[in-house]
Amino acid sequence: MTAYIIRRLLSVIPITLGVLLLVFLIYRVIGGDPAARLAGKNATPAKIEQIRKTFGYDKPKFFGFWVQKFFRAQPGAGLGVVPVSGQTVWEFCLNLCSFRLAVVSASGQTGWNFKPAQGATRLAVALPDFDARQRYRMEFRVEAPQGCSLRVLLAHPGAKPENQPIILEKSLSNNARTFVTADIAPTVDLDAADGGTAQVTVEITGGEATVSALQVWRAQSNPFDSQFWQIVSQFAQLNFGKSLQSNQRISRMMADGVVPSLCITTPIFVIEFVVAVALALLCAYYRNTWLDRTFVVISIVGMSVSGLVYIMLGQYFFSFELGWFPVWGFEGINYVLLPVVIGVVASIGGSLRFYRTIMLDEMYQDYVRTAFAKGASQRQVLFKHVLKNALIPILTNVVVAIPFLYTGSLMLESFFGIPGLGRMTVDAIYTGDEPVLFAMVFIGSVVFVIANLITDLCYTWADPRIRLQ
Amino acid sequence: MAFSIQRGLGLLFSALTICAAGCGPSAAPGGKPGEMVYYSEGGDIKGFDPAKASDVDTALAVYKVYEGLLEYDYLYRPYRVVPILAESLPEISNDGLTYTFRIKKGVRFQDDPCFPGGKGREVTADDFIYAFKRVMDTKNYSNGSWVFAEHVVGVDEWTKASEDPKKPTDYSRPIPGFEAPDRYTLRIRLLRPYPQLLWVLTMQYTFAMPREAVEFYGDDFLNHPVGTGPYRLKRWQRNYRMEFERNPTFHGQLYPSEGAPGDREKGLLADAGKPLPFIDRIILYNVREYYTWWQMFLRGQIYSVGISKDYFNKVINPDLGLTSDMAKRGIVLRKEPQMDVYYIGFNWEDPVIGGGKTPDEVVRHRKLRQAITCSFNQDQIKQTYASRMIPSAGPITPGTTGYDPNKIYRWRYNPELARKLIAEAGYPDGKDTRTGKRLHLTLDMGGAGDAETRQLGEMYVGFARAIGVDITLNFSLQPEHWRKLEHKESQMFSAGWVMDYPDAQNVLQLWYGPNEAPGVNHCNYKNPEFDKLYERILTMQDSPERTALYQKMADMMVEDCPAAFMFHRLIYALLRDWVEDFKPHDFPYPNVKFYRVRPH
Amino acid sequence: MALLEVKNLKVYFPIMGGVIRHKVGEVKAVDDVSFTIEAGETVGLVGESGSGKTTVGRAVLRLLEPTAGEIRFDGCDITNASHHELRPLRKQMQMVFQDPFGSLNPRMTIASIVGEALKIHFVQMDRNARRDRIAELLRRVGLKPEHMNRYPHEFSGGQRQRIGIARALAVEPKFIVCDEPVSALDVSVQAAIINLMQDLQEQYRLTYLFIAHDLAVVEHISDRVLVMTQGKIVEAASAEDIYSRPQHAYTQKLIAAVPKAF
Amino acid sequence: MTDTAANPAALAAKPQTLWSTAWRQFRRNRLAVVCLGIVAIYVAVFFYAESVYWIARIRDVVPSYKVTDFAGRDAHPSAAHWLGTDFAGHDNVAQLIQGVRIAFEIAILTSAILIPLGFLLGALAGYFGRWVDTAIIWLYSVVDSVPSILSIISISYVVGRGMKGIVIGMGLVVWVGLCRLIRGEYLKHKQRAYVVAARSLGAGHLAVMLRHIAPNVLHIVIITFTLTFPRFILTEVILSYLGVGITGEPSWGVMINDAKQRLWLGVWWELGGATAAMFFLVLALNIVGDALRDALDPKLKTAERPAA
Repeated sequence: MTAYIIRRLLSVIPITLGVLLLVFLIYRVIGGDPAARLAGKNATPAKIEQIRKTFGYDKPKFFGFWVQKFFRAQPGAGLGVVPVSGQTVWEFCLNLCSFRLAVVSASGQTGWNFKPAQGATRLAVALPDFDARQRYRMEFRVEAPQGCSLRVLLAHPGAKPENQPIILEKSLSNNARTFVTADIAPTVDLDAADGGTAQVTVEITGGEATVSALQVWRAQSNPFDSQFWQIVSQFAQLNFGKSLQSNQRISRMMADGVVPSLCITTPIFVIEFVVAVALALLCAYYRNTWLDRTFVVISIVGMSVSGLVYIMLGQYFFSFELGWFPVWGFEGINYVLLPVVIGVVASIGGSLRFYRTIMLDEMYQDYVRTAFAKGASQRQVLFKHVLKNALIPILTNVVVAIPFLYTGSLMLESFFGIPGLGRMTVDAIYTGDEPVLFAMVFIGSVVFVIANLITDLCYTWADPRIRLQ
Repeated sequence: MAFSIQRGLGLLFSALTICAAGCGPSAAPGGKPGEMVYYSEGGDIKGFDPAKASDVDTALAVYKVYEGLLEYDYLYRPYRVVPILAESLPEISNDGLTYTFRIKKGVRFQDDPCFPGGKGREVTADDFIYAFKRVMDTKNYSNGSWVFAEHVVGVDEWTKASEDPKKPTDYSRPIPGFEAPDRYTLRIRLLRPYPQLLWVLTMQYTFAMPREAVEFYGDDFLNHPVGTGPYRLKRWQRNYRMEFERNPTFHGQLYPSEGAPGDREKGLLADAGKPLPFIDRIILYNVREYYTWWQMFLRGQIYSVGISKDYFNKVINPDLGLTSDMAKRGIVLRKEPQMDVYYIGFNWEDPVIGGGKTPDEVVRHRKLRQAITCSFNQDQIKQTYASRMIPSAGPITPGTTGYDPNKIYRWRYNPELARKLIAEAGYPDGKDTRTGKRLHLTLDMGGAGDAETRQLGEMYVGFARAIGVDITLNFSLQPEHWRKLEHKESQMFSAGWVMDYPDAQNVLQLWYGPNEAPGVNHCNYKNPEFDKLYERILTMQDSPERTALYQKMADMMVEDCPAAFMFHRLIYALLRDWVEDFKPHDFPYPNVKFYRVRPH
Repeated sequence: MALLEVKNLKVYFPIMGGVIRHKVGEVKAVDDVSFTIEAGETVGLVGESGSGKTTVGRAVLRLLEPTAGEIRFDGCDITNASHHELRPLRKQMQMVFQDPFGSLNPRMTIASIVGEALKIHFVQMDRNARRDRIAELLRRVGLKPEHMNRYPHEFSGGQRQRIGIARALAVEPKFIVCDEPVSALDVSVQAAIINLMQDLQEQYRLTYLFIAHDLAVVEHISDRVLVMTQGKIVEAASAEDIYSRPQHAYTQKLIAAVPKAF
Repeated sequence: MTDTAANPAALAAKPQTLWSTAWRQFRRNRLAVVCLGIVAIYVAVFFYAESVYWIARIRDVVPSYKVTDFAGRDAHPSAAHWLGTDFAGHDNVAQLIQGVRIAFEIAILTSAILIPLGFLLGALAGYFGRWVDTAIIWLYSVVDSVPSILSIISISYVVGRGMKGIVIGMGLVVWVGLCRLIRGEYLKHKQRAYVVAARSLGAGHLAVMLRHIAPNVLHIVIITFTLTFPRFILTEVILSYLGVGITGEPSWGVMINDAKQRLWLGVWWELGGATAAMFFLVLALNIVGDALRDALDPKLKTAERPAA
């Protein structure tokens, strides 16, 4: 028993990590990083790079020895610079599988395309804050006609101009796209102070060439120094970062939103539970009569209307037309009444049908038949046996609904102006506030996991029939 | 119509939000007797940090608490600036490169625990310089650094120095262009003439800020505004309600006694010379649903509302006045042209509709753009959107010099011409002569989830289809829409620009070559001739010559057609009639202090 | 040479427990069992439920992984044979199941149930040949070939068991494990099925390992009987010997339990 | 003492499958039969709408439901337009009919993702057990832990708006329920003697999993499809409201979202029409789904919780 409980408690960890991984995959790996948005509209690439550094967006996604490095391309005369638009699925997969899981470069592009010029193609890439003690790696794609040769040169502020070490020299054999990787390892006279701007020059002679998807990386010593583990450690300390939209700390926004959300969801939860169980008992008592059937039909009818329609019509008729309730706001009890009523109406159909099924399942169990055979009255059986035994599936349903208390009702809150978590989430969806969504999804899931844990523990406590393997 | 609107500040908002800007005060339910309370709609704000106040809602909140050297004259038209924390307008050197401000003495920041003894300190020139530096500090990633960058002596070097991630930014390092010879004198030295400087100094990025508050509150500064303005923040339930109250240590400002012609007749000068502000308390609700907002307005819980096109016929009679039903409810109609322009941009780098590489392509693509522009029926949009717009004839917005209300757009709706042009472009009836396939274009609308944006987009699709072109609409949330534009991924996109200051230069920069994406030139338009003219007007002071150049540039663009200009908005909004001293304004951020609420 | 040789067979099932669900103990379902079956012989395996006899049956066919021991079939060691290596052997050893309701897939027609084996083991057989073969098999077990397109639930228990036998016969096996093939049937039907099995044994020279929980059934058909309890074989003798001279106390109990009237 | 001739009645009739038994059981529920008729009507409408769409597409013309008529916009109900017209003069009834198409397309495409996914993972987990089971349980616990509407939105936010986003979002989230049911069934069936029989015949794991067990759990797929269909429709409404819904084509969610602002003007028919069109389909599917479940597998009842 104890072992089971401990094991169940421990199982929360992989699931939580899994949720974090899933959310991370959605928002970070596929969605890209929000540095450009943080930097705003007049952002220079340098500014974006700085933000990326501050927030750790330049690190590998999960694991890797290379950190993406910001660079400035300085094309030679007649050379146009075109940022690559987007990345292909293939490139994405490549980046996901390779060791260097940082995908998006300075301003969101995967690299730069350099259109060819007459004669030699010379492309200078400036690496700001060049640290001579670090290793760098440059990668690009070349399309060049046969017989071209390629040289990569490095000029460091500490080195004399005539002393440009050649990092790479090769001849390009065919017209196909060739991937070139140039390792920029520390060389002889690079003992100058760091922080200077180094310049790497790509020189292609012998024809018109296109250099594309250029990226620069810097070595990092700890491969686990990655975005994912950074998030794991941050979240473990309950630090969810800041909202992009309101600049507020997300933990604080959540703390602000919990109470209003609970003010709406708790009454809905309790009323719906009590009413649904009562009606379900009624249905079980009068099973297969017109009353039972009416309730079943009503509950299915209720389930078949969109929640949004309930809210819209409810708000329109009761608040606006009739003026029984305030239209919007969160000032007192009368502001909460209508949302609660609508919430109950919208969700009771499903619950009633579910509880009725459970009750009826119990009604046809052997022990109930035995009880009837022994001459127990309908009522006795219903309350003493059926309700007691049906409690376990009902309990499951109830506990599993607990996260709903937390996430609040998205629609209800945004229509009725309840400043709770649901509304916060809807706002975050509208404004694309990824950190808030990230945190909300994560916390919502953790609450669910904990609720599930509680259900399982309740099971062992409430139902001796359940064998603990 | 919440399609993307760009602003120099880099912001987007819905048209409906704008019409709330600075409207509708009232004595209200819940106010104490004799107290004037203003209830209105306020959006999500980014906190009370002027350096980061890059959207309308945040700006509206920040202007209630903070102030700068100058502000727009409330009544006078055309717009002009008047001093507010400056004693007077600055002395400008003859070469236009040095501006010297005298700062008002005795102005105090509001009382706040960040000051010794909790008493607000007097404002000095250093508070401005500190604020300017904060805006220029990369570590603050303020969206307002454009106001000084490349204009003021030494600013760019300072910004560069702040980039070092290892060291905190050194605020003691001086910026040569910002000098404080004494406590009350501020001198700004420019690299080249900057005719827009005075406009820019009315913006929130340049507001005086106490260094004590920033250091005292640190990360939480955005929740603790400490300014000199007419109001101070009393209570703030984020995401729901904001409450401001009169600042007892406000330095005092008087209602203007001079206005535009006709203001006196409208009773706008009745309060001339009286101390501001009139309203004691301001309560802003953050209502998200327009539908809800409208219901609240009709029930008297909020005092101003924009009119959705769906409601237009019920609210506005055929003579474009208020219906009697509405008038009886004590509602007045506001109708104001906006200083903005909406257009459909064509990506100049697109292989189909862009600028083109060969001379033949240049001509054909231009004709194609012109044909598409010709197919858009502005009058139909105007009608569908219930006259809430003025068809646009070019980039120059109403209210700025160079705008000609009688000008007729060269590519005004003309199906015959459109068909002719598209045939000449190589797509007779929308079908490519080379492949026989129908021309398919994509139009990025932004504004996902907004019904009006979607409906407008569907209208565009219908128009283009009439000349045989298929348009696929893409809707995305604003951040995503931006990302697409910044990466030049759009083929066509719907966009709008709301002016930062009443000077056409502000909108013409959208087509200046070096501003190409990720800059504001999302069309990526490149025309060396245009660029040359733009560089010329940049340093020109307002003059008929400059106005002529503006018009020339506008014509050049209409001919080249990197964008199809659609309309300027005309706001129809409803207001409760107990609001007094209300005058529409294109830069309405600080205007609440001028409003008066009649008890009712 | 014996057709089947089982030496020191052990099948243990682990008991998982503790915090990390490691093995905390094991159930010794079959504990050190050895026996041999000669070709053409019928060996009865008797024991109460839970004694491990079904486990033995399945382990012998390698439907369960034995924990230890050695199983030799027709001379080859199949204890550790892989799925691939077992495949030709499957053709030679088959099983008839206890539950005629559960052992037939309710969603498959009789033809496809019986034909399954043909599909697997006689790949070259074409459709028509397969149909003929199925019809033949059905006839052989006493069913009408025209029933081959029906579903199992349309048949009675006895008929289903015949289908099960037909399925086992389809691959022309040498050896069949009969896992309580009649215990779920009415007494009257039981006899019919047993008679059928005996007929078939003669006809096809089959070898049976006949598992049952009561001696009465085994007595008729078996040459030899193994008595199993708690995972061990406690007595092995010819059918008559078991009946007339039961050695082990457990066997005696089993005999006492056989209804005298039968 | 022979049983060969037994059960002559059953054998005399033509071969009866489980489906025909179920159908007889189903037919007894008269309400369900009526609802099945409603569903059939919707299916017919779906094919009609689909043909309208494709014919226009093949002919390269603007489909009739998209032809704008600004002169006749925002019309009230009349003989020509039973439910009036919308902002661009499209007939609302035609829009509703296309809404049927969109609803079915969403349901079919989503099911095309979720059914193979849920089925395969459930089958693997239930059949192989051990670490495969552990891994798949982990996977679906993780997916299940994330509030479903949030994860659907998150996925469609990343994948892209519109049909693609909705379908992929829902498909990648909703499979958990099916997976859980299928896993349970496989666990149960794995123990059955017919599986052992198949194994003893030498059938491989894959064959046992797909050829033998799968037909026995197929009805769960059908029930799940019928019962999740309404969920797709209702979710589409919410997604449309949140701006991640369908664009460019008329869907019910979009219509409801559009109609809400005009409610105040007494324009109830737009909202009413879309709500009713949706309501009858959802209701019919719910009742048919219930009846199917009763007919095919009454024990499944408690397996599904009401969606919170």
